[in-house]
Amino acid sequence: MSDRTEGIREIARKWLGDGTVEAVVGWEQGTYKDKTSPVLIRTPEEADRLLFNERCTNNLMTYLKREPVRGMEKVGIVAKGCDIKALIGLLQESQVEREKVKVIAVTCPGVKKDDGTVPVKCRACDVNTPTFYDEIVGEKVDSSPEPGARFEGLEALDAMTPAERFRFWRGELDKCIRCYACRQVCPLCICSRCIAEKNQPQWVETSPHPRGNFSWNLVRAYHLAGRCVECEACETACPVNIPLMLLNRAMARTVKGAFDYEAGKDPETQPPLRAFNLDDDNSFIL
Amino acid sequence: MTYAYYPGCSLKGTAIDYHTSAMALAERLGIELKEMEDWVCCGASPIHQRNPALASGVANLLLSLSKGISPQVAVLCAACYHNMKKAEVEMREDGKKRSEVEEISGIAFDPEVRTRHFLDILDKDYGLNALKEKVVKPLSDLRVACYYGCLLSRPPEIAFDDPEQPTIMERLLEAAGAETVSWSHRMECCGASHAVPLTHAVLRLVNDILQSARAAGAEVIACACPLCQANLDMRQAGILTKFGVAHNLPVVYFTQLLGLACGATGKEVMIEKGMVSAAPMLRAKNLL
Amino acid sequence: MSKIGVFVCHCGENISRTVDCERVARASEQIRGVAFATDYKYMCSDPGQALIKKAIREYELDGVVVSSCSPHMHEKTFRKAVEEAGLNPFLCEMANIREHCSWVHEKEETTTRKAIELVRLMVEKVKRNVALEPIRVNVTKRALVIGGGVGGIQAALDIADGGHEVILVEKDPSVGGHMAQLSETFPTLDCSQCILTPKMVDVGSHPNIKLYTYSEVEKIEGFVGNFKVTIKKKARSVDIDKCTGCGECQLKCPSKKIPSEFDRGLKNRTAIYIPFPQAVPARPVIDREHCIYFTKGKCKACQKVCPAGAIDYEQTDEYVEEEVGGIVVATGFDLYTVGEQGPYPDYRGYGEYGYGEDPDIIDGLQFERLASASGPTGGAILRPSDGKEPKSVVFLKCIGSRHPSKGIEFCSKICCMYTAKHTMLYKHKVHDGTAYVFYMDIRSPGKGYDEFVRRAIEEDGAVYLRGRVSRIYRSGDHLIVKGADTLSGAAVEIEADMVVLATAVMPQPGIEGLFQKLGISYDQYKFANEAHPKLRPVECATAGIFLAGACQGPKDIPETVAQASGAASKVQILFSRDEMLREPVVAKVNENTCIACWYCLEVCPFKAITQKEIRDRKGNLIKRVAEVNPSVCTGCGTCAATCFSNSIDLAGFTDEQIYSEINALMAVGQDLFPEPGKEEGESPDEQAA
Amino acid sequence: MEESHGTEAGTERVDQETTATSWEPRIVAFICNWCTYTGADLAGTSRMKYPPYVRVIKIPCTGRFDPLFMIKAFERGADGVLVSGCHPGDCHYTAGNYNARRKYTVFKDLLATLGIDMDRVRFSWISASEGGKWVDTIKHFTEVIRGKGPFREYREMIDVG
Repeated sequence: MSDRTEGIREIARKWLGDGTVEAVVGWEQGTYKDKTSPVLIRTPEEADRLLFNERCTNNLMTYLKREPVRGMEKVGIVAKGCDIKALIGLLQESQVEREKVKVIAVTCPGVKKDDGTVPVKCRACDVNTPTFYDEIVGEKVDSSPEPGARFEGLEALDAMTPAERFRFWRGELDKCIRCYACRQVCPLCICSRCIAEKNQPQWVETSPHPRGNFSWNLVRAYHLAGRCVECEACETACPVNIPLMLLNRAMARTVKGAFDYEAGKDPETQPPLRAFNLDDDNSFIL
Repeated sequence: MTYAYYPGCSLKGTAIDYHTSAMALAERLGIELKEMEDWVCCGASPIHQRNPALASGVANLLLSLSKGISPQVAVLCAACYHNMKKAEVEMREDGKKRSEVEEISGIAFDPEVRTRHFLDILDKDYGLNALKEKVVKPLSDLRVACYYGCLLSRPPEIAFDDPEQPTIMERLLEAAGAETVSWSHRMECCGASHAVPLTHAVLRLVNDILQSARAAGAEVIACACPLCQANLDMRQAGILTKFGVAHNLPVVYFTQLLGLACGATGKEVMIEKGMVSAAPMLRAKNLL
Repeated sequence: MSKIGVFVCHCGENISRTVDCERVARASEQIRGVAFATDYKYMCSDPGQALIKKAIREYELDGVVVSSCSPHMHEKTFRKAVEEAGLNPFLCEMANIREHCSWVHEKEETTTRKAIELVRLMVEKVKRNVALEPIRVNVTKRALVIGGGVGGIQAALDIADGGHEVILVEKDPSVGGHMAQLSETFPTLDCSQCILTPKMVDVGSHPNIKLYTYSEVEKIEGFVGNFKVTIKKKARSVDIDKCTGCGECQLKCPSKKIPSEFDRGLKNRTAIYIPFPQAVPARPVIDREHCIYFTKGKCKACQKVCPAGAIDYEQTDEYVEEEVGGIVVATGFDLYTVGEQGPYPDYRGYGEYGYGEDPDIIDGLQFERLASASGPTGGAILRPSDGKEPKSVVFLKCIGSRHPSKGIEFCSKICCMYTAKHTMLYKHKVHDGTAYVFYMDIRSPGKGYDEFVRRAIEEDGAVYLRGRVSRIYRSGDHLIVKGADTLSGAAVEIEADMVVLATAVMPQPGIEGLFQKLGISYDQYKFANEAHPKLRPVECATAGIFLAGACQGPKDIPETVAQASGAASKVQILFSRDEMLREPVVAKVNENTCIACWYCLEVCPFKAITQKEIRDRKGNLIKRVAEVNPSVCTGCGTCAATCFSNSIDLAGFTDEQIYSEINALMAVGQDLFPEPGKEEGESPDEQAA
Repeated sequence: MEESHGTEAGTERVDQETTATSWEPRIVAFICNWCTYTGADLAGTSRMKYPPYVRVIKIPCTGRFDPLFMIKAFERGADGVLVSGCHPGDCHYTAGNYNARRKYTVFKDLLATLGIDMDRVRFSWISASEGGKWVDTIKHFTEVIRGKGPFREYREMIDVG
């Protein structure tokens, strides 16, 4: 990992030095030993704060949609293969311009969650060695996605009756305190004014009442269908541990099955809700 | 490249040369054809006329034997391919049929499984360019009539090439350096299923086919079906008696020719087995 | 507080038979915001309308709900009445208590209650209606006709005769299309060129028609009444103003062995060529792919002999812009590929029939050229391989058509007729010959059509065999056609001297590119779609674009001509006004919250949404947002439903309106839950208690 | 317009006893103006009969259907929701229904994942000429909803607190 860190620093130093970018978004050592924090590096001297290790779990692409990064003319960003999927999503939806973002890709053998376990996204990873970048550091890591890992959480859900599922989700969603952390960390929640905050009319009730919670979480998952790149940031951020990725992955499975589409693969394709095929599945429409 | 290999009964009997040459060719190409265990006859051809569901049930059983080897099932015989592919496609597309077949065979259908003819494997998976690289003894100066018969590419639902105008065998043999001839009867039925009850009809059909191949200047017929080969090869004596025509045209499997091209010996591909031996002609061309 | 008027109609007894209309009116009075409610026997009658108008004035109503029949029936009537009373027509809505209530339910309590709810629902909607003004659009009274076949020619002439300018764009060097290639036409057997060429000449000389041949539509912008078209004039290498059409260049051109497109390869042409003698314009073009000068760098034979000095090797493609108000698409057809190499790579073709390999196996258009007096044989039926007269010709129908395993399910419609015609033409010229026809069905509806087919069979002795052909192969001097005669149940083998394949009628290869530029939809085969298969067969769903001929689906000449005249008439209706009024049910973008993800732009079926840049006074870009062109928008609302932040809304069906309707939905007395957080304690239950 | 979104119900006081004893299914139908609405009109002009529990909300095209509408309808106590428009290829706006179909595909799976009883959600294509199909659809859907009873699970959630 240390050679990756050095590689990142070197490129950041160079880019900041010659004015290629105004700043570089990356990870630095966190307050605790086992954690990293996002950091915005603006000078070559600061570049040594950057690092890469197995705790670089966060997807930094979410900063592209926020100030001050959003307003920058040129910005560098350090990204794992999985993070780049989010960038591809943002490119598809014209939220960033390719020329403005310089990507330092890192090959990644996998990261760990705060509790030391391996996240599903790593077990199912098919982009350990990124293919979309400006510079790449680290030696090539072959991908061997664990078959079935991506959707394994859905099996238990599938096995339930609808009533059981509804009860399960009531239990989970009733906990929601409507802090919107899931939305804030999501690199693809891009609306400047979220539907949850529109009140003319108020489609989604704002108080943390079960009915509003249900609508909110439903709308969130729906709006990410075919767009979610499964970075797991929402679930990680959720203070009440709602298994949000179950919903996101269920949508990913639907989109894959129905439209043979996977989010974050190809900037040239159309996200599924922005296109259609004449021969899309029609069997459920009576 | 490993495939679950289903030989079928002919390949272990009358068409042992097809089996042997295919294995020799596969070995030269680095393709592993791993024979499935405990396989049975596919039931061709009476079973699907008596009880189509049972025929599909047998196919489902056979496909299930690929478990643990590969979901890709390699088949050489045109009739086996037809039976198994048809059942496979039906089961994948028709839920009702699938449950019927699953019940009759007592085996859950695996939608991942794919029946593949060896021709298709060579063409699509292995590729003509890769094949070309393995050719050590090009079949130069050999004029081949590729014979598909009626079953290999039909019906369209299970075809791996244009069902009415396939070119897959031509492409493969040309990649091995042979010259293929354009001829009219490449898709005509050889009458195999009438071989016993209506021999005279078969003699006429086979005579037409051989006639057409020779008229086009072929020196050998290549085929991909045990029954076609047997019929075209063995009937030549009868034709001489009945029509007074001596065709003397060797009929071999495409695997035998490709095997030779890829460096297998005549013995390895059992080139001497045919009633009308191809050996003298091939020897004369320095291909043996 | 709104002042809504509710007007409940009895519709004679149509409504009042099952719905207590008086009670509906009484209940409506109780809905908050309703200032007046009444019922009347015939609301749509003059006294009924007068009642509405009077109430509007008297109670200063700011919204009207007419509770009667379907809006499809009388919405226009009541909106007009409301307008006459000084209210914006879009503040009037209808509650459909007839078709959706009184007529479909029994006389029961629930039926009256449903009627009340439907009124309530509309009251809630109308409260949120806003005054809308119709959209006015200027009309440029010039038309574009794309395609110079018989359809395009007819449309152009009709519009031009109507006094409007027409731009006619044809991709080939001459107008005429496929009809110019035909020998005789069914069912009258009159000579195709004889009836077409006068029209071609008219098109070339009409003062209102501007002809662009050897040209293609490159780009289309704008919308109905206001299209801007960019036309690419392909480099012809001949200055057609200088050229006199004398033809010297053709005679001297040394490159003579190029298969003629017009004669479908049965004859050769030179590299500089006039496609056929009657071409309009009768000016040559240099085929740069085959021209020796262009390929090898020297020759210039044509330049040397040209007395007018019209040869211009330096010519380049030229782009011109034209503004038009309406467009007729008449791009016609081509034939299904039968050989291996064809323009339709998605389709498998008929390799087994040997087309393209054996010269004596030809398609229908090739036979037309053989039979044509202006054709390569001067009208004698001679087979291409050796010029001998074929004594036995086999015609195969449904080649491609109605053959799903070859990729096509539709019927090509014209082949039954033209094959019958072919057998006649053949028999009229080769009296001792036999014409065999393999067919699936004989489809000959049309004036004089079935009689024509019967004549071919009964008088000219064409042998019709019902069945398909499996294979055609050569055996010496003959072609062996192996097929089935399903009526006798026999397998048949025919020794033929020539075989003619009636191949499917397909759209021009690659035509979808043009359709996409036009923003019109097409089916799986790339035939253009009409706005409505029954009632709007000439219009496209995109306003201002009309269809003529086989670009829409297989058609014969009279159908094409009729549709072309229909399209021309539609164009002239469009041009009859200086400006058009359009319903203001259009989408609008909230620029504050739009984040420029362009979902709306992609899903809009009419390309009505574009990107707009918002700049500050200094011209610095602040942001990009979506913008709806209200003249193009048709109000489907797909954009509004797709936008994640609901930053785009549809007038007449706004989020607020639909939200209010949903909110108002619950049955009277059943409304268990008031809108959360608001007006608690006001649920009807509690009110009732 | 300054109206609040509150329930401004008519005060027709008919149903004192309400719910428990006289529960009636509440079906909300979002239907397109050009095909299904006209098909329902045809059912009327043909005097066909169907149960009176469906409430139609007209939208110009199924393309206008935002899944939010469906959630809101359930939140307002609907027991079943129908969305119906023009058959593929028939859309008045050429492609609104194709876009809608993609939304349905995604949204229905999401609802199913969340445990919404999918018998309470129905999508159909009903053309302007299919008055009979409209009647059959409503009859059948009403029967299904009747069989299921009120959407208690959802209502319990709405009524919490």
